[in-house]
Amino acid sequence: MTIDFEGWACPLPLRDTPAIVMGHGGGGAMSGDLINHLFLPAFGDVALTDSAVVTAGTARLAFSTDSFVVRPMFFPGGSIGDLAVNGTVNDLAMSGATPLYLSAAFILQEGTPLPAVGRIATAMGEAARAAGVRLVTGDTKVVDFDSGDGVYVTTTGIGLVADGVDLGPHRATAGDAVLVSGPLGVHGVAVLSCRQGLEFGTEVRSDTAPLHGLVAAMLATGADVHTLRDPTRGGLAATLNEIAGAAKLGVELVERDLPVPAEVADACHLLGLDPLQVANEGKLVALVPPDQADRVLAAMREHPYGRDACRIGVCVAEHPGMVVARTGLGGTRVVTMPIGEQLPRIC
Amino acid sequence: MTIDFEGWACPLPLRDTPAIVMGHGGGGAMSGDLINHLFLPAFGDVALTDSAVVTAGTARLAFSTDSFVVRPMFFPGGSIGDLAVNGTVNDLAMSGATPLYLSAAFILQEGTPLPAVGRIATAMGEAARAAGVRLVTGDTKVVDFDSGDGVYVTTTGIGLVADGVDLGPHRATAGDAVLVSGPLGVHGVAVLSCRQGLEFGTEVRSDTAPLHGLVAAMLATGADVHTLRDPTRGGLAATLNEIAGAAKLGVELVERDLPVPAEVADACHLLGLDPLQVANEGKLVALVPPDQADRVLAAMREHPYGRDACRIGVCVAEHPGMVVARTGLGGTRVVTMPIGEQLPRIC
Amino acid sequence: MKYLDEFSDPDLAAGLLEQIHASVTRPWALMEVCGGQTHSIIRHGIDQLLPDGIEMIHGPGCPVCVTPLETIDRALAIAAQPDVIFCSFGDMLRVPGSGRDLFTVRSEGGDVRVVYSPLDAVRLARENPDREVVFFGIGFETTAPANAMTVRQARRLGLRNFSLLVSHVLVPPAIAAIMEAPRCRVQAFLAAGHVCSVMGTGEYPPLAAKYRVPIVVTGFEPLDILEGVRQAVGQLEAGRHEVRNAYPRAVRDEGNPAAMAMLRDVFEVTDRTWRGIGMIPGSGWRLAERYREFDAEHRFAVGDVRTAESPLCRSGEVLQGLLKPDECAAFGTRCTPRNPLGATMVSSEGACAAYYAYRRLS
Amino acid sequence: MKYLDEFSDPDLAAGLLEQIHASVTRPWALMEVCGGQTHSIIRHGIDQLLPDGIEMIHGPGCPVCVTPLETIDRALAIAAQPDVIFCSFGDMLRVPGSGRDLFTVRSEGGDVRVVYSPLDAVRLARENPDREVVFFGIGFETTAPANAMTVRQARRLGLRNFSLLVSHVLVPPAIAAIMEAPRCRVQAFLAAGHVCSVMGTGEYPPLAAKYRVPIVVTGFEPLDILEGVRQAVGQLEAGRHEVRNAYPRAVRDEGNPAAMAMLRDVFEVTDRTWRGIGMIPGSGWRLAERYREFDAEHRFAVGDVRTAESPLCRSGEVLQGLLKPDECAAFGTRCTPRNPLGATMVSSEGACAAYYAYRRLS
Amino acid sequence: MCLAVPGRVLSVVETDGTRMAEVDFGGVRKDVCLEYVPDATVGEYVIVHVGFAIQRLDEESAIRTLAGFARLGLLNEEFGERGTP
Amino acid sequence: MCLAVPGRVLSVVETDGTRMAEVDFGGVRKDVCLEYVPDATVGEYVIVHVGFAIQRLDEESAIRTLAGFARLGLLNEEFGERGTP
Ligand code: SF4
Ligand code: SF4
Ligand SMILES: [Mg+2]
Ligand SMILES: [Mg+2]
Ligand SMILES: [Mg+2]
Ligand SMILES: [Mg+2]
Ligand SMILES: [Mg+2]
Ligand SMILES: [Mg+2]
Ligand SMILES: [Mg+2]
Ligand SMILES: [Mg+2]
Ligand SMILES: [Mg+2]
Ligand SMILES: [Mg+2]
Repeated sequence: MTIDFEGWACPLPLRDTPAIVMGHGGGGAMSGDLINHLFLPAFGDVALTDSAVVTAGTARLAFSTDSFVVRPMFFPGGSIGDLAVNGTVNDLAMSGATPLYLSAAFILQEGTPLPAVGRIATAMGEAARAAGVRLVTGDTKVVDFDSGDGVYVTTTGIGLVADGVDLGPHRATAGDAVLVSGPLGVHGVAVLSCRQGLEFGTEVRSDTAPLHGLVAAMLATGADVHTLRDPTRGGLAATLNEIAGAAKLGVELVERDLPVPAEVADACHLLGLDPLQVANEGKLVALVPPDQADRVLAAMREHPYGRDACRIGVCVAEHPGMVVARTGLGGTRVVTMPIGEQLPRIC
Repeated sequence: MTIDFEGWACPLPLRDTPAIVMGHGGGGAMSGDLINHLFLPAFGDVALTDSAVVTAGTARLAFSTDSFVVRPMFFPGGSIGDLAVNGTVNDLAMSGATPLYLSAAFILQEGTPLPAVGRIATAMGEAARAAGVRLVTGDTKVVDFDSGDGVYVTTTGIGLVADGVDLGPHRATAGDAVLVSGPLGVHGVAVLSCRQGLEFGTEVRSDTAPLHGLVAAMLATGADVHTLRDPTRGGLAATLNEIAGAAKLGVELVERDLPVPAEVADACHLLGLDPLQVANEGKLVALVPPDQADRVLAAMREHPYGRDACRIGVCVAEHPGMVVARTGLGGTRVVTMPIGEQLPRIC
Repeated sequence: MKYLDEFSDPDLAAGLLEQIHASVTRPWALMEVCGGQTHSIIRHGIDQLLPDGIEMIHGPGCPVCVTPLETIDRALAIAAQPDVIFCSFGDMLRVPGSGRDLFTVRSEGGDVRVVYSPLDAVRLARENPDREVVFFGIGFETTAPANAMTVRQARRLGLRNFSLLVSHVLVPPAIAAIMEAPRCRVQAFLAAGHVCSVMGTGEYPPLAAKYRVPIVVTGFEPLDILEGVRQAVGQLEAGRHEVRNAYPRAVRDEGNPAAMAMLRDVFEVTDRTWRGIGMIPGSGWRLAERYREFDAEHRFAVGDVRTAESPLCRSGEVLQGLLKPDECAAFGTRCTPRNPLGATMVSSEGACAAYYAYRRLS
Repeated sequence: MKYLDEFSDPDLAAGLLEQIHASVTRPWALMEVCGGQTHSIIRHGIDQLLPDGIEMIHGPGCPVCVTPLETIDRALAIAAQPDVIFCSFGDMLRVPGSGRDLFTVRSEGGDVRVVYSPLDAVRLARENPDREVVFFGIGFETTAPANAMTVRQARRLGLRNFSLLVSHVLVPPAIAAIMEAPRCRVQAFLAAGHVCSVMGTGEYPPLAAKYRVPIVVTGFEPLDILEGVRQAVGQLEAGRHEVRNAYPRAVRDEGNPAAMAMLRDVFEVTDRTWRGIGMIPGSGWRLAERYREFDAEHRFAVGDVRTAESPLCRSGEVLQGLLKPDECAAFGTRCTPRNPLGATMVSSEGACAAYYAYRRLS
Repeated sequence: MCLAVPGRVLSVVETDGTRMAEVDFGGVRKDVCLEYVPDATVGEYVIVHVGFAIQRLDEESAIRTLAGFARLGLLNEEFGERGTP
Repeated sequence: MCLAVPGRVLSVVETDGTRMAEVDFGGVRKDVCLEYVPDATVGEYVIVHVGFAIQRLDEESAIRTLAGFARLGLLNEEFGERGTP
C-alpha cells in the first residue's frame, strides 16, 4: 500500500502524531481535532454533529450514527448490545426526535463464539422493543483474528422531529439553567470495574436507558428547552465543553450540586480519575431558561429515567467556551476537556 | 467474560462451527445463515434486507447500512472511501430511491497513518459530491493495534422513494428478463490483484460508481421494473441465488451472454475462481418483464454507467430457488451460492 | 487466454460429440482420473451431452479429497502452534480433520495463510526469521516439483525455520488399486494430463496391458475431455487397450526430465493411505532422508495423532467408483457442502459435492 | 470514603482559612513538594482562597515530570521490542521522550499495558512465560516499596522473564537542591505526606536547621493542605524553622520499618538526573547489584540512548520555583497540554499544565 | 505524586506466599498487598498506594485532628471575623 | 486436480539464483519459476501450475489438434447426422 501524501491536502493542526492513537477516539479534544481538521475539510461544507436534522420530502428527520467498540462486551448491568440501541436512540432523542428505525452493521472478529454474538443480538432486539424502535436493515462483515476484537456494532437511527422543535447549542443562552437527569459516572465505573487489569469490586451497574420518553415528557411541559445532550464518552466535561464552545458561552457548575454517587466518587479517587470525565449512558444534560427550570425538573422527576434529575449550574456570558466549577471550598476550577484516554493515575 | 449460554436461545442450524469464521462475512450461504438463524430471531419480526423501505411521517424512505472492511484499503481504481459512499448509495438506489443523506462511522486502528485516513475521507467527500448526497453525521472510534486493521467505515444512507415505486424480489415473475448493467467481476479482480500474497499484474481497475442516476433513467422509461440488486459480495451468483430463493423462482442464465471481460476470465482461470462469485461494484442486476426489456436496455445503454448493459437470462417457474446456467457447449450447470471465502484453488 | 479458449469452441465440440454419438454401440463406463477433469465435466455440462450409455465415473484424482485424515490432523496441530506460520493452498482450508478444519484454527488465532505458490512460503520464511514457517505440501505428481523446490531453496538459502508437511500421492498405483477392486466397473481411463506433463506416459503401458484397459492421456478443456472420451470409446468399441496421448500440446512421452530429476532427489516412494480408500502400497512420496531437517513431521512432535473419520462416510467407495454419492445414506442430509462429512463433499471437484449441486436440478 | 471526605468539609476549611488570614502579616512563599498536593490545590481552588500574600510554589514532586528523558527514551526503546510486554502506570504513557511517547509505541504495535499495581506486572510475567515483561518502576519513596516487591516476588517465583526499569527519585536531596539554587525564593515546605508514611520524618530536621526553613509534613485533602499552610505560616510569622507533622493519621516519625528494610535490600542510592533540573547527587535509587538479573537496563541493550530535550522548555526553572510557567516563551503557544514540550505540561499536576488550565480564567 | 487512599481491611489471605487483603474503599473493593503492614487486622484502616498498604491509618489521630479543626472554627467564631477578606 | 494454464513468457530473470519469468496470461501477469523449463525463451508458451512452469506448450501440436477437430466436424457434415441423438 503506497500512500499518496500529495493527494491529501488537509490543513492539520492535529497533535504531532503522524498516526491515529487511542486518544483520537476518546470523545475529547483529540476526537474533536480529527473531526474538525480532517473529516470536515474532506467532506466539504457540512456540520458533522452527533445527530443531524434533515429534511426528506415533507418530513423533518433526525439522523445519527455511532460505532460501539466498548470492552468488555458484557459488563455489570448491560452489554454492547443495549448500548448500541440506546446510544443511537438517545442521540436522536437529543434532537427532540421520536426514534423510529435503526440499522445495525456488525464487524465480527473470526473466532468470536456464536453464543456471544447471539447474546448481543438478543440484547439489541430487547432494547429495541423496549425503546419502541424497529431494527429494519443490517449488514455483517467478518475480519480476521488479528484485525478485530469480538463484536463491533454500528447503529444508525432515523427519528421524526415535530414541527417547531429546535434543540441545540445554537439556542443556549446566558442564564440558562443546566440540568442533569440523574447520577453521573455510573456507566463508566461499571465498565472500568471489569476492564482487564483494572478489575475492582463494586455494586455499581451500568444504567443505559432510552431517553426519548423522558425528552417527550420534558417537551410536553411546554417549556422552551434550548439544548439537550447525552454526556457519553468524555463525560459531562466533554459535553459541556462542546456546548460552551459551540454556543460561545461559559458554563458555571456548582460542585456540591453534582449528583456523583459515593461509589463513583470513591472509584475515581482510587484510580485518580475525574468523575466529570467518566462516560455516562442513559443520562441527559438540558439547558433550559431559568424561569422554566423548575417546571422541567418536576416533569423529569416524574419519569422513571429522570427521578434524580437536578440543577447543576448555569450558562454565563463570561469566559465563553470555558466550563468552570465552584468547588466545595468556594474556590473555582476549570473543568477541562479531556484530551485522550482516561487512564488510572498514580499521582 | 463469561457467556451466559442459557440467556441465548436461538435455534441454530448454523454450520457446526461454534464460532465466527471468515465465511460468515462472505456474502454467501454462511452469511445468510447468520442473518436468518441468529440475527432475525433475536431482532424479532423484521425483514433484514440490504435496504429497507420505511415510512416516516408522510415520507417513504429507503434506509440502508453497510460496513466496509475491504483489504487493501487502496486498490487500482479506487479505495475503501469510494466504496463506502457508492455502496450505500447503490443499496438505496436498488430500492428505487433518490439517495439524500449519508452518515459515516469510522473504526480506526491505532497506528493508522493520518494521511491514509485523510485520503479515505477525501475520497468519501468526492464520491458524495459526485453522487449528489450529503454526509451529515458521523462518529469516530479508535481500537487498539491488535483489534483493528487501518480503517473500517460504516455508511448508512437515507433516500426518498417516490410514490408507486416498488422494487424487490417479491415482484419478480416467471418470464422476467435478467439484465446486467455492465462487465462482471472487474472490481473483485482489481482488489484481488493487490491482495497480500496474491499480487498479480493486470490492467483491470475497480469501477465503483453511484447507480441512482442509471436507475432513474431506467424508471423514466415507464417500464415496470420488478427487481434491482447490486451484485457485490458473493458476486452475481450470490445475488441471483438470493433473488431466486426469496422469489421462489428459478433463474436461467446463458453463459455465452455473460459480460465477463477476458482479463477477468483469465485471472479467474489462473486462480481457480468462478467469475460469477467475484465481487462487483457499480453494477446492477435488473428483472424486467420480457416485453419491456429492450426499452429498459436501450435507456441503460444511453447512461454512462450502463453503456455495456445486456440481457443475460430469464426467470422461470421451474427449479425454484435455483440458478442454472446454460453452458457454452449447450449443457447446464447449477450456479451455486458461494459458501464462504473465495480462495485460490490448485485443483 | 490463448490455447485455452480455443479448446472450448462450441462448434468443434459439436463435431466431437457427433463423432462420439456415432461411434457408440453399447454402454461404457469411463473414469476420468483427475478432479480437474471432473470439475470441467460438471462445469460445462459435458456428461449431459454424452450418449446415455457413456457413464463418467469420477476418479480419486483430487488431492484435497484423498489427503489422509492423519495428515490433516497433523496440519491442524502444527498450524495451531503460536510460533508457526502455516501456509497452504486455498483448497485445503475447508477440508475437515477430526472435528475441525484450518479455517477453525485460523479463527482461533492460528496464523494460517493461503499462498498461490509454494515459493511464497519460502519467501515468508526469509521475511520472518523468528517464526517457523510450514508449507502444507500436498498434491499429485503435477504439484510435486513445485513443492520439491521449496526444500531445495530453503537449503540453498540456509533457512532453519522452514519445513514441509508432505503428503504426495501418485496416480499409477491408484489406477492399479482401482482395477484390483472386486466390484470395479471402470472400462477405460482418461489419464490426468498435467500429471503426464511432468511424468510422461511411460508408466501406463504396463497398466493398460495388465488390466486390458484403454488409457488416454487427456487435457482439461471441454474439447480435450471430449477428445479423450472419443479416443477411449473408439478403443473400447474396437476392443483395443492401448495408451494414447490426446493432450500432445502439453505432454511429451518422456515427461519433464528436469522436474523428474528433482523429484528423485527430494522425494522417495512410500506406502500411502488415501483418505476413504485406505493404504495403497508405493502410492506416495515422502521427503528423502537427506532432507529430513525440512520435514515438518520430524520437526514438530505431532506424529501421534489419533484420527476419527465419520463412520457414516462412504467416500472410499465413491472414490473408487463403487458407489454413487446419492447412494450414501448421509448424502444431502447429514452431509452437504456446507457441512461436509467426507472430503469428497468439500472440494468443488469432489464427486459428492459435484453430485450435490447437479442432483438438485434433476 | 471514610477518613477522606471528612477532610474536605467546607465549614472546617472556613475555620482554617480564617486562622490563616488572621495570622498572616506579610507575604510568604511556600512550596508544596508533592504533585498530589499541587493537584489538590488546583482542584479545590485553595490558592484562590489563601491570603494574597501567600504564594504557593509548585514543587518537583511529580515523578511523571522529573523522570529523566534518557529513562523515558530507554522505556520507549524497550517497549518497542516485539517480545516485550511493557507495563506502566497510566500517567507515564503521555510523557514525551525524544519525539514520541508510549502511546505512539503502542499505536505502532508495541505491547504497552497500563497496570494498576506493580504486582499486576509480575502476574503478567507468570502468565506469559514466553514473553519478556518489563515494569516501568518510577516514582518517589512512596512507590518504591511496591516496585521493590516485584523483584523480590520475581526471584521467589523463579521468573526469568521479568525485569524492572528503575528510576526512583528521593525527596530530601531535592529539597536541598532547591534551597541551594541561587535564586531560590522558597521560605517553607509542605513535605510530601505519603513519602513520609514510608520514610518517616527523620531526614528533615537537618534540612530545616541548615536552610532555616519550616518543614511541615502535609497530607493531600483540602483540610490537610490548609493545616499545612497554617502551621508553616505560623512558624514563619514566629520566625521558627522546625519540622512538624501535620498529617499524623498517616505518618509516624519512624516511617514504615518493614518497607524501609525492603528498600535497603532492593535499592541502592545513586546520583540521579531530574528532568529539567539536572543531576542531583544521591537523589535516586537504582536496583542493588544483587538484583541485577532483574534490571531492565542490563537485560536490554538500550544503555546508549541519545536524548534531545526541546531547547525551548524551561521546566527546570519552573520545577525549582524560579520561573512561573507563563513566563516561559513557549507556554500556551508551542507548548500546551495537547502538545506538551516538557513533562510539566503533561501530568495534571505538572505546574505548567495546572497554570494552563487556570490562567484561562483570569 | 503518590495518590494514596484510606481503606478498610475486609479480609486477609496468604496468596502464593504473599500477604494480601481485600480492602473496601466505601463500596469499591480491591485486592491489596499487606506485606508492609503485616499486622493490620480485619476492620482496621490502611493507606493504600498502587495496590500496596504503605501505612496504618491512625483512627484516633484522625478524629483528634478533625476535632482540632472544629475547635479552631469555634475559636474563630468566638473571637469574631478578625482578618477575614 | 492440478489446475494449470498456458501463458506466454514476457521476460526472464535470475532472482536469488532462481530462474524466474514474468508470464502473461491474456493480460494477467504473474511471476513464475522457470527452473523446470530452463530453456524457455521470451515469446514461448509454457504450462503453469502453482507458480511453476511444468512444461512447454507445443504450439504446433496445439494447432494440429484444433485442425483435426475442425476436420472431424467437416467429416461429420459430409456424412450427415448419423447417430446424433
Ligand atoms: S455424501 Fe458425504 S458422507 Fe456420503 S460418501 Fe460423500 S462425503 Fe462421505
Ligand atoms: S510551558 Fe512547556 S516549554 Fe515552557 S517550561 Fe512548561 S513544559 Fe516547558
Ligand atoms: Mg451519533
Ligand atoms: Mg452517541
Ligand atoms: Mg450523543
Ligand atoms: Mg450489506
Ligand atoms: Mg492487525
Ligand atoms: Mg445495506
Ligand atoms: Mg451493499
Ligand atoms: Mg446490496
Ligand atoms: Mg458519536
Ligand atoms: Mg485481537
